[in-house]
Amino acid sequence: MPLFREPEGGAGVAIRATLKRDLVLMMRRRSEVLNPLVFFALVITLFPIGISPDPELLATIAPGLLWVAALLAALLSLDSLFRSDYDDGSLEQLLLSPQPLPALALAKVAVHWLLTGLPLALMAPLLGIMLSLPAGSYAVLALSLALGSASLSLIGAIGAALTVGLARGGVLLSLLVLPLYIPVLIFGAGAVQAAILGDGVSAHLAILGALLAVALSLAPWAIAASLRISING
Amino acid sequence: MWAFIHKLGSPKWFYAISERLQPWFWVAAAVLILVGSAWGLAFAPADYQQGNSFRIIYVHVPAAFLAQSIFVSMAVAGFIYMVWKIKIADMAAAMMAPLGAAMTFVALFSGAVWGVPTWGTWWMWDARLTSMLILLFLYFGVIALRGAFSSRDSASRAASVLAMVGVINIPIIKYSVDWWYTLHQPATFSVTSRPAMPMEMWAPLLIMVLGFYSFFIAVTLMRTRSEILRREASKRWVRELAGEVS
Amino acid sequence: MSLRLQARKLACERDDRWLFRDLDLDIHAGEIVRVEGPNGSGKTTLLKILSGQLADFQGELYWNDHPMRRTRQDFLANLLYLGHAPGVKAALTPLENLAWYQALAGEPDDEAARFKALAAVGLAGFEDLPAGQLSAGQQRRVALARLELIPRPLWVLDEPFTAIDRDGVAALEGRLAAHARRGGCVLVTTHHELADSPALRRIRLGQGGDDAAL
Amino acid sequence: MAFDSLSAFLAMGGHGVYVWAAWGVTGLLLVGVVLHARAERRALLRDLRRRARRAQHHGAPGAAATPVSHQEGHARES
Repeated sequence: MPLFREPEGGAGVAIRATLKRDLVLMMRRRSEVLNPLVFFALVITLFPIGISPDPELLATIAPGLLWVAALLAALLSLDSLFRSDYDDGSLEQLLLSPQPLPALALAKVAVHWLLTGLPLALMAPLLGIMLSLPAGSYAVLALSLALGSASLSLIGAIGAALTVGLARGGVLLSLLVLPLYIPVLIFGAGAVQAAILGDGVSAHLAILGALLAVALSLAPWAIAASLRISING
Repeated sequence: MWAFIHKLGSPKWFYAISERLQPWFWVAAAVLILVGSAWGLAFAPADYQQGNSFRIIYVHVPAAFLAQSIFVSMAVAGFIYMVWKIKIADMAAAMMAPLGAAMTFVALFSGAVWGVPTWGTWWMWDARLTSMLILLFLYFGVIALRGAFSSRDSASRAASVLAMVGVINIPIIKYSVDWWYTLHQPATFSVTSRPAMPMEMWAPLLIMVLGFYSFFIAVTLMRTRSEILRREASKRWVRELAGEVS
Repeated sequence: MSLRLQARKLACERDDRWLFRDLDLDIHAGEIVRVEGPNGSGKTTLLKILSGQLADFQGELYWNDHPMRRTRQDFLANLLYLGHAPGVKAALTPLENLAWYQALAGEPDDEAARFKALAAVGLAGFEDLPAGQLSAGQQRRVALARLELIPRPLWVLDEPFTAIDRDGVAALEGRLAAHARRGGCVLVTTHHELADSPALRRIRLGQGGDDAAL
Repeated sequence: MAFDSLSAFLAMGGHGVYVWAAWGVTGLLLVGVVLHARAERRALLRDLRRRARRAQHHGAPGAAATPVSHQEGHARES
C-alpha cells in the first residue's frame, strides 16, 4: 500500500456515500421511520375524541390540525438526526473529511426529509379523509407538507446540531426549533385553507418554496457551524 | 481601526471606559423616562377613540421596540464574538438576553391589559402580540441553550449561532404573522398602527423610546462589568481591583 | 515526501483553566510521537487541536511550513484520525462501514481492498456481520482497518489500543513502527507502554496546571 | 394638563386600572432590573475581596484565585 494517495473522489462521491449509508441505516431501524407516522395518526385520532366527532367542525379545523400534527411528528425524529453519529464517533470523522461539511450535513438532512417529511406528506391525505377535509384540497395538503417539511428538516437540523452534545437535548430542541417553524406552518396551513376556499394556492406554495430556498441556502452553514461547536463539548 | 476594536475587546480597557460612560446613560434614562412618563400620563391629550387607555402606548411601544432591538444586538454581538473572538461581545450578549426577555414580557403584559378596554378581552391574537409571544419563546430558547452547556465556551458559541439564526427568522416571522392576521381578521382595528398621531402624542412616545434605550445601554454596561469580574476573577488586574476597592 | 507538523506557542484555556501553555511541537516524517500525561491533562484536546478539530486555542499551527489556516484542505487530505470512540456504526457491517470511510476520504470504491484491510486486522470471516454483534475489541479493529485501507501519511490516534487483545496490540505496534519506517508519522496517546525505538518520541503534558513542559 | 384634578388623573376616565397596571408592572420590572444588577455587582465584589483576603493569608494567589464557577473540566479522557 502506498503511503499517500491523492484523494480522487470529490465531494459528490462522499455525499452519495453518506446518503446511501444513512438510508441503509434508517431502513435497518425501520421502527424509527414508522414511529413518526404512527404518532401522526394517533394525534389526529385524539382530536375528534377530544373535541367533537361533528364532521363540519372537524372540516374547519382540519388544515391546521393536520399541519400541526405533522410538524410535531417530524420534530419527534429530529433528535436522533446526529445523535448516534455523535455517540459512536462518526461525527468527528465527518468533520475531518476533506469534503465540505455543509454538503455532507445537507445529505443527512435530505435523508431525514426523505424518510420522515415525505412519508408524512403522503400519509396526510388519508388522515384528511378521517377529518372530513373538503374535497379538492388533498393534493395541496400533500404538496404543501412535502414542500414545507423540507424547510422544517433544515431548520430543525440546526437545533439538532446545537443540542447533539447535550445529554438531554430533546425538550430543549423543541423549545429552540418550534418558534422557528411558525412561518412554515402559517403558509402551509394557509395553502390548504386557500384550496378549501377555492382561492389560488400558487402564492402560498410559492412562498413555501421561497422559504425552502432561503433555508437551503443558509441552513447548511448553520448546521456545519453548530456541529463544530457541539463536537467541542 | 483594528487596533481600536481589539482594544475595545480587552476586558480591562472595557471595564475602565464603561465606568466613565455608564453614569451618563443612567442619568439620561432616568430623566427621559421621568419626563416621558409625566408628559404621557398627565399632559398628552386623551385619544378620541380610546380615551385614556391609550396612554398604555407609552410603555407598550418602547418595550416592544426594545425587545426586538435587544435580540438584534444580541445577534450582532454573537457575530462579533464568532468572527473576531472578542469575549466582551459574548459577555454583553449573555447579559442582554434576560433583559430582552423581560422587555418582551412587559410588551406582552401591557398589550394584554390594553386589550381589556379596547377589545374587551385579555388576550387577542393580534399580529403584534403574537409576534411578541414568539419572540419571547425565542429568548427562552437562547437563554436555555446557553444554560445547557457545561463548557462556557461552547455555550457562548451555541447561543451566538442561535441568536443569529433567530435574527434572520424574526423578519420572516413578523411578515408571516402580519399576513396571517390580515387573512383571518380582515380590517380590524389594530391598537398600534394608527393614523397620524398629533405631535403632543408622539413626542412623549419618542422620549420614552429614547429613555428605554438609554436604560438598556446602562443596564447592559453595568451587568457586562459584573460579568467581566465573574469571568476574569483569576486575572491579576481583577484581583488588584478587588484589593483597591476593599 | 515532506511531512512536517509544527505548533508554535500553543496554549489552550478551557473555562479559565490552562490545559497547556507555550507548547512548541515539531513533528517530522518517520516519527512516532507519544503524548503522555495524567487524566485531564489535555491529551485528547491536544490531539483534537493538532488534527484541526478545535479552533479555540492560542498559537499557530503549521503544516509543511504553511500556516494551517491556508492549507487546511491539504492537511485534511493527509490526515487519518482515530478518535476515542471508534466511529463504527453498529447497524452496518464492517464492509459497509469501511465503504463509507473510503468514499469520505475520496478513495476509489474498492471492495477487494476492504476485504484485504479487514483480513489484515484479523476480521476475516466477520465482514458481513452487523458490527453491533462484534465485541468491543473487534469493533475497534474495524476502525483500525482504516489504517490499512486509506493511505495517509499522518496518523493521529487517540487511545488506539483500547479493548484490543495482546496479539492485536503487538500487531498494531508493529503497524505503527512500519508506518514510521516508511516515512509516515504517528501521533498517539495511549496508556499502553510502547517499546523503545529511535523513532519514538515522548511529549509530556503537565497536571493541567501552569507548567506544561515539553 | 389633560386632567382637572388628581382624582380624575388617577381614574383615567374609567380606565385607571388598566393604565396603572401596565405602568406599574413596567415600573416594577425596570426597578427590579436595576436592583438585581446592583445586588449582583455587590455580591461579586464581596466575593472577590474575600478571595483576595484568603490569598493574602495563604500566600498562594494562583491557587486561591481559581474560580469555583464551572464544574467538570473539558477533556473527556479515560
